[in-house]
Amino acid sequence: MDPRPLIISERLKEVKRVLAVVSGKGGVGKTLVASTMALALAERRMPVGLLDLDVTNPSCHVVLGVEPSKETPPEDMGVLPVSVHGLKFMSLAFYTRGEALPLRGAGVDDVFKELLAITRWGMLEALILDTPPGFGDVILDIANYIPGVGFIAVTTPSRLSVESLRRLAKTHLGGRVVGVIVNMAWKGYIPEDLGKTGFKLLTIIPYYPDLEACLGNPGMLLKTEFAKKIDEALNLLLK
Amino acid sequence: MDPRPLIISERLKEVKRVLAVVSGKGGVGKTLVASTMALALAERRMPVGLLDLDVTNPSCHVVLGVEPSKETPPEDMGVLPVSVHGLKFMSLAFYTRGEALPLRGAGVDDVFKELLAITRWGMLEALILDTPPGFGDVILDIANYIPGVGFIAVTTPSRLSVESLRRLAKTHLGGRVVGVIVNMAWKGYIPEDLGKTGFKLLTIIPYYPDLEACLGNPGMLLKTEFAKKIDEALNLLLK
Amino acid sequence: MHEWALAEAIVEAVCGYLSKRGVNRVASLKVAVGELQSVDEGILRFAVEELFKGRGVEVSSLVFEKEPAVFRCNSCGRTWRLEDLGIPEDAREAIHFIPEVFHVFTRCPHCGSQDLEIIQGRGVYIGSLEL
Amino acid sequence: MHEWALAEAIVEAVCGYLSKRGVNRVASLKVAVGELQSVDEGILRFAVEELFKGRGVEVSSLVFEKEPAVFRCNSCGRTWRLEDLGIPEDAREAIHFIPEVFHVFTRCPHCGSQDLEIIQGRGVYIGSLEL
Ligand SMILES: Nc1ncnc2c1ncn2[C@@H]1O[C@H](COP(=O)(O)OP(=O)(O)O)[C@@H](O)[C@H]1O
Ligand SMILES: Nc1ncnc2c1ncn2[C@@H]1O[C@H](COP(=O)(O)OP(=O)(O)O)[C@@H](O)[C@H]1O
Ligand SMILES: [Mg+2]
Ligand SMILES: [Mg+2]
Ligand SMILES: [Mg+2]
Ligand SMILES: [Mg+2]
Ligand code: NI
Ligand code: NI
Ligand SMILES: [Zn+2]
Ligand SMILES: [Zn+2]
Repeated sequence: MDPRPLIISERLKEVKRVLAVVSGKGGVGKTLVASTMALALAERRMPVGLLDLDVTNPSCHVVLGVEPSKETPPEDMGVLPVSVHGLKFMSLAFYTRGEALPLRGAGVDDVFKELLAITRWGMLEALILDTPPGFGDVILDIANYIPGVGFIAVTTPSRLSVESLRRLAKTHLGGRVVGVIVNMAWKGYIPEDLGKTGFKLLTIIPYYPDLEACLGNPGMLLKTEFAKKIDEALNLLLK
Repeated sequence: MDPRPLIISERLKEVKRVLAVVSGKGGVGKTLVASTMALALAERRMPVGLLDLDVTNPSCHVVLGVEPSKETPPEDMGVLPVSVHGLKFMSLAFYTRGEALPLRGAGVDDVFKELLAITRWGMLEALILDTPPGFGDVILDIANYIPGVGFIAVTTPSRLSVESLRRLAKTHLGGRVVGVIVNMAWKGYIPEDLGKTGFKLLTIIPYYPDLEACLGNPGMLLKTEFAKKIDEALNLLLK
Repeated sequence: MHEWALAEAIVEAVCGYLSKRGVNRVASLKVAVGELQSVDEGILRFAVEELFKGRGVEVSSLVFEKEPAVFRCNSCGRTWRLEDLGIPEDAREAIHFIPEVFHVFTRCPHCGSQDLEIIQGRGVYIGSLEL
Repeated sequence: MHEWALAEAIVEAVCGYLSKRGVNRVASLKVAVGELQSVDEGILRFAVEELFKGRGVEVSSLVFEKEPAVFRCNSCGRTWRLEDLGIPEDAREAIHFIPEVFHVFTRCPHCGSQDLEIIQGRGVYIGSLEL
């Protein structure tokens, strides 16, 4: 018998809401949205956590400017997330020293359960989950082990990405979606296609060529138009 | 005993080279690169195949303009790839009717083995594989069951993507990489960071805002600057 | 008739096993045939026999065993049989080629999840082989 | 000392099992401790005992069993023990928290692949429970 499933809900007992940033396609901005969302909530002085569940390719630490080999989550009857920029941050990168982890799904599933079983978040208004692209072990585990979770689906306006959103709507995971963020929208984009999914639109974020320079610098990132758009989405989500 | 592993090499006996388009990060252009590469080789009148192995989120059919619910791979002592635009095309989308397939890694591994065990490619100069982002079951299976495979790594100039390329170089899969394509490069981008990986640069492709309109229209796609850049990469790869 | 491709896989695997041991006869071969894939056993048997003949391999006892399909829902923990899942008839053809696509066409009858695991009865494999 | 968190998981799982059956005593509980995670058995036992006490659960026989770690290479098929893999000392701490990160720090001694599967001896689980 695996002892971890039951303890996972125990560990999240004092977490008011869990929001997982998801998408069928990669590269749509999940990591940037999840990280900025967590930073924006911390700016509002809300106790917030950020958990990078893109297990084989974690990158929230790059956005936050955290050097994973220089920091270790402290041990205290479990492990405590690392405090950075006013938020509590946990990532597998702390244990892989930032290197790649080639891993099959069964291993990803084990990592998920272990991370959630040992990390003590304490009281949080919100825990933001960054996830890998696609609908594999991590997304299925989130749906199974975190009953109240809400999915924030991210898409670009590209047909390849909207098609993938349409498909998500038709799966059993579709019911978890609390809203959609359209990211890297080109000028004049009209979200007609989204109608078919029935999902609520949270915000449309343009493509900002200068955003790259803010990676690793949360202070700068929070001052961008991108962060303002994320704030818009949060207002809709939290009301 | 699983009867499929041995037959996989049998099925690829007459395939001269297998090239898998890979990346740790999603959304870097793998699907567009793989599809355009296959189309460009077909233009050269080479017998070429395209296999979409992005099992939980296939999208090559969208680029090729193939409606997966209207076409079925013919049966003939196995299944035959569908002939479109001068190439042989196989995708799980033919069997999922284009819908999403939420699937854990163990299932993805089974799909890989089944698809490769039953598909009869015949004689091909090249078989191009489109893959899901990250280093999970599909990539590990490709490395294990297709001994001569070459990886074409795709990256954008973003730190998040180059970091993921650096990590790939340090895994046991790094030795499979036959070249790198930098895609969606901004003006003035200099590929300094690539030096660290030791990978060969095949081409640098700019971001073309009009490319979206060519999705689903191979004729138009082949006339773009993007396709010319892919041709450049092919010249380096095939010489 | 993609059963022929599955037969080739079985024969290739057995021949690989035999050639490593330098023999060309099998006392008993059991092939498990999972219910989910609904393989045509008659065609499969015919193809396997033909292919072994072509390879000069003699198989004294060749048995095909139907394996009932059993599923477990990873969301609610319940187990199910194939008939419980009510997979639509027109999806069976696709599942016949790639069994995993059943995930697209079915849900857990109890909780609606698509996160079903197939515990047994997926497809064709070699159950046992005696020289 | 994250062993305390693992102990909580064990106790939570056992208590969940007991409360479904309306009992609060266990005749025998076996906890398997996988070699790879190199858990401190003394601390784990202490924590498990304390936590059961706090929950008012009586466990007559509590046994911790070391499970040696065995790996199989998915590329070449060979199997290995932990000592074969030569995992660097300073990586053991990370593996202690998340066993799967051993993939980063080791290769198959035969073929160099990182695609190793852990067949047994990964981490902590409940081997058996008798009421
Ligand atoms: N609105 C935007 N404008 C400009 N660049 C963006 C925007 N959103 C994301 N990016 C960039 O796009 C790339 C992919 O974003 P990322 O968050 O890593 O996506 P994902 O996590 O979905 O793979 C990154 O280089 C990121 O910095
Ligand atoms: N050079 C480029 N210029 C403009 N758009 C591009 C370019 N390359 C790819 N795209 C677009 O970027 C998105 C991601 O590409 P895709 O091939 O789906 O990436 P992946 O397969 O790596 O997830 C798609 O909408 C695609 O049309
Ligand atoms: Mg990401
Ligand atoms: Mg793709
Ligand atoms: Mg048929
Ligand atoms: Mg320690
Ligand atoms: Ni058939
Ligand atoms: Ni510890
Ligand atoms: Zn269920
Ligand atoms: Zn090996």
